[in-house]
Amino acid sequence: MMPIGYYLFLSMALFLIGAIGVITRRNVIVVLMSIELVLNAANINLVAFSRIFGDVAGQVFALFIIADAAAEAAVGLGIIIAFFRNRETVLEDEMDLLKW
Amino acid sequence: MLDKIIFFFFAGVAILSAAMMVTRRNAMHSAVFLITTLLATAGIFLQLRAEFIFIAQVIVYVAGIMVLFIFVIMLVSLDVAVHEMQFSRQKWVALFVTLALALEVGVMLWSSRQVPGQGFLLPNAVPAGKLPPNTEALAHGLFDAYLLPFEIASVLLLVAMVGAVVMAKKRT
Amino acid sequence: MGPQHPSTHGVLRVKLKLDGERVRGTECVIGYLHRGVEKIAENRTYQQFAPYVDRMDYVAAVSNGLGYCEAVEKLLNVEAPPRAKVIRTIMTELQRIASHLVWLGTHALDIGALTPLFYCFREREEILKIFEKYCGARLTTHAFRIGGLQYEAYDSFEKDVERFCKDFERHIQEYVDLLTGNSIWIGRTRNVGVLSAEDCIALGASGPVLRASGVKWDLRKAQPYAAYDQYKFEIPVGVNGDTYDRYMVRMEEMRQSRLICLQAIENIPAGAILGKVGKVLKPPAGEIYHSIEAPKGILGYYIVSDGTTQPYRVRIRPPSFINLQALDKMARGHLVADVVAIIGTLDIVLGEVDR
Amino acid sequence: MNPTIHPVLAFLQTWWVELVCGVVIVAVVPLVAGYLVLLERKLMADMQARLGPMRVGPHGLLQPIADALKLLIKEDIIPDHADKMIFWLAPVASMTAALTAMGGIAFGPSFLVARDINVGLLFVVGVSSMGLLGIMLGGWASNSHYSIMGSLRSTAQLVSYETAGGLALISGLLLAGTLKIRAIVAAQEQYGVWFVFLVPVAFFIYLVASIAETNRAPFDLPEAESELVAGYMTEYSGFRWACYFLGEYSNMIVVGAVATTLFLGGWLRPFPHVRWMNWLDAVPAVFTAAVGAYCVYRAGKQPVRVQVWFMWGVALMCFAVALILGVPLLAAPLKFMVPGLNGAFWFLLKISGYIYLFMWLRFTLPRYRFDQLMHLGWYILIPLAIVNVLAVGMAMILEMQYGWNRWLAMLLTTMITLAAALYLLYLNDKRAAAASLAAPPPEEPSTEDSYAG
Repeated sequence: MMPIGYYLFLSMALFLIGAIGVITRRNVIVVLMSIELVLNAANINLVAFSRIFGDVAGQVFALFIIADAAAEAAVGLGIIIAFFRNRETVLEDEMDLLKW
Repeated sequence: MLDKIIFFFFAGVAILSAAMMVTRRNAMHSAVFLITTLLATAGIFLQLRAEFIFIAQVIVYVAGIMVLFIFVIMLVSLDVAVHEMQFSRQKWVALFVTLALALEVGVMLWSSRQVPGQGFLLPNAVPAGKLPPNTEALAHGLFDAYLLPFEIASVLLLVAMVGAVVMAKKRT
Repeated sequence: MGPQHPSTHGVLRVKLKLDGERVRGTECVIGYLHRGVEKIAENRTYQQFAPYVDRMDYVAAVSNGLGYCEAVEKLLNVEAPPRAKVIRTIMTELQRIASHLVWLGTHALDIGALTPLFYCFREREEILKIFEKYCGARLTTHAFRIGGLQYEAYDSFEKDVERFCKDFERHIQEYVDLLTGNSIWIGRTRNVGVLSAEDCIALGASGPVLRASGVKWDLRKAQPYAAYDQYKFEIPVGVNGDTYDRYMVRMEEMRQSRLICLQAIENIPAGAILGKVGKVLKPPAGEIYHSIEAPKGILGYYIVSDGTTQPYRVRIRPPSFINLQALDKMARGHLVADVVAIIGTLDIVLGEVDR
Repeated sequence: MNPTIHPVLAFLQTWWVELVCGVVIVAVVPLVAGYLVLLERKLMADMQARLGPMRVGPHGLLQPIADALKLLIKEDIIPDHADKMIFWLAPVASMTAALTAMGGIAFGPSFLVARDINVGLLFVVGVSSMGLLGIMLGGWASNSHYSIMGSLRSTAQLVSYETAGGLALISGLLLAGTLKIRAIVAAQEQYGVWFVFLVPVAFFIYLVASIAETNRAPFDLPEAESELVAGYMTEYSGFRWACYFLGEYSNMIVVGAVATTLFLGGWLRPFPHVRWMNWLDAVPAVFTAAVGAYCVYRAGKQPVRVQVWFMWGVALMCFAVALILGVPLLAAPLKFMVPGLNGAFWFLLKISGYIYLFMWLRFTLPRYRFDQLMHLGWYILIPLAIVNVLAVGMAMILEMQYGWNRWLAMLLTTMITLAAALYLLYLNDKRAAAASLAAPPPEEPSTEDSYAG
């Protein structure tokens, strides 16, 4: 076990990289992947605190986050496939159906 | 010492490949680097003695979610898309958000140094030998204290599954 | 599916129109093995051409030879002596078994069963050994001669054939055990490549493909040639005309062929093996069509003679070529994997399709 | 002590067993996999009335080494439009996953590769399922139709059957109540019966699923020779191809080990509790000695001198093993080694039996069609596995809360699951019949008459 600050720093770095990905990328699939990265960063925090307090609750919620990430990926990719079938694109700024 | 080596190795791999993931043009490369990040994170979990989370990460994330991602990338062939512009013009927003967050965490870490004895940079964990067996402890947590969230999560998964099927189905 | 795909039995190229994995139409590109057999015939004497027919359906060379010899005999108006006829019958039936064995092995291999291939080739080896002892060649035998036989049967011919037939009953049971009741086999073959009787007749399909659709048409019964009128045998027919029925029909045909062989070796009449034909064959001008039931279907020879030693025109009706036409009809609506099974069940030999 | 050296030494001191085991896995498993291939070819040859490899070494025994050499020096082809990085990565990933999974397996009570981690069995299953990534990436990177179709099929197949296999494992794990490998075997010892007899349906489902997971016939669609040439491996050659192959055969060992651990009693000998069956402890030693004796007997009949020597060599090896297995049995001070050695023997025997079953099925059965495969997975195996998990849970409640006899409860479970299986099969048949009626071949005129002439 390292001091908790190291984990927080790692988690922050991953979170920021994920956030940058979400904001700057045009490809929706990569955006989704960046979101996974963000969730993962949160997981590191949860597990690290769970370890430091010797309480399993953090891990339980890390599990929930993993389940949530799975659900999100399934639905998100479902949307992408449906969208790709209609519009032949996966770039998010071309997803402008509502602008019509 | 060993702990340190393991941590810095995995943390380095995670951050490096996360950066690679965000910057690659090819979505498949991004996916591969994300897998690397996730595996490195799994290593961190193992270092934190959270074996079950580690294996859940490997099974659900790496062998489940990422397979799904790669599958979709293969389906929506991106030969054309690679040559298009991959980054939208929100650089400044991104930079601002990043700086703001980094500042926040930095202030927090710095300010914690002031508290003697229990700052963020001092190890104060329960010794590894005294932890209860991870899987059993987690099971008690899941099925005793957090049974309702657990059930809700399972309903969420079911809904997501149905939703995904409905959306990806061909309209006939 | 390019000409070098591992399961097209040679060099057939099939263009598939696909909707996902479902076949919407097929188109065969043939001719990779074209050698101009019919044209060659016009520059050879009747006897010289006889070995060429062996190279068409090279897994059933004896049957090809029989058809050609009988056609020329019909043109010459001579008849082979009874001994020759009986031996011809035995050889042809053995060849039928060998051909079906090759079919069964490769068909099963296409569907993914590895082992039957080796069992089939083990038995085929026995047949080829008999051929080798008889005429020295195994594959392209050139076993017969216009007017009768090239060679007298060797001493232990009957014994060899009998031993083979005795063993073969047991072996055929092995194939049945491996495949017939196997639910994967049934799943892969039943209702795959269904061809109705009307379609068969419209497409001119013949042989086991036709019989599996329920049409009881076999030239050995319908217009007996060689010595088939002397023997008792059944013509197996199918009901649904699917791949499974074709499989069952061919299996039964092997059993019947075995019975014919057993009956034939009971008494092979003594006597000459060669009818009265000259050294130089000069059939009278005219034309003739003769067809036999080759293992793969009706094999017909249409020969036009202008009175010289060389035929004016030879046209061959190869069963594989005609049966291959049914592919499109059979493959529509099935999956790509089924196309492999359907090509297998048609039992085509590209040497014969392309000639 | 020098402070910079000290942590390294400390590290080695605590972890040397694991390090040695890791090296042994990396070094030995390829050899084992190679000989597994030879064994498969020999068995296939035997079942198909032929001889198999005979040329390299006596009875082809050096064939794997020759093959490996040939693969290593073969030209390494990377297709023109392939994605180089991923093309390079994929086979390595596939192999690494399989070899890492080996680390979680215990080959006997005292031959545990990694420490008995808390999530033992899950680790093996989870890590070996990562091999799928290698298959997908490889198929995608080769940029070829056959490859990409093969890898798509493979993914769909592996995902479906991993679900079924995982659920089947849960039925067994419910009985064991733990994920630790040693504890699972201990649970079977305590129950006094292998789990395969308590949850036979789960074992059967796992058997089928594990065949599908390792891409073996009759589920070898991803590499169906007659349809897709070689599936995702079409564009691979030389060393990379060998990596895939190695991964595949290591996976066979892994699934065999998982099934053995959970369902076949791990390293327990048959009837571990029946006192008068204790003579079974002598079986390993006697068995190997008997094999050695047979080799000696046959050695005299070999026609070629090399073969005679070879037989003598095998015989001596068998005798040596018999000695190792037998001496502790007789010598009291070495008695403590007996469970470990015999355990390893039984464990390897069971894995071999499992793999032999795989091979046997491969030689016997034709291949499924892809839609049939998916139907089998989703319409039959997965529902059946779910029913089985529920039923086993019910049986355990009946046993623990209401004091039912365990065997009665388990019999009830099996009955329920079998009834469900029959119903599912009936539904499946009905669906298949309906599908064949409802699909008339659509007519579409052919554009060209290719039969002209």
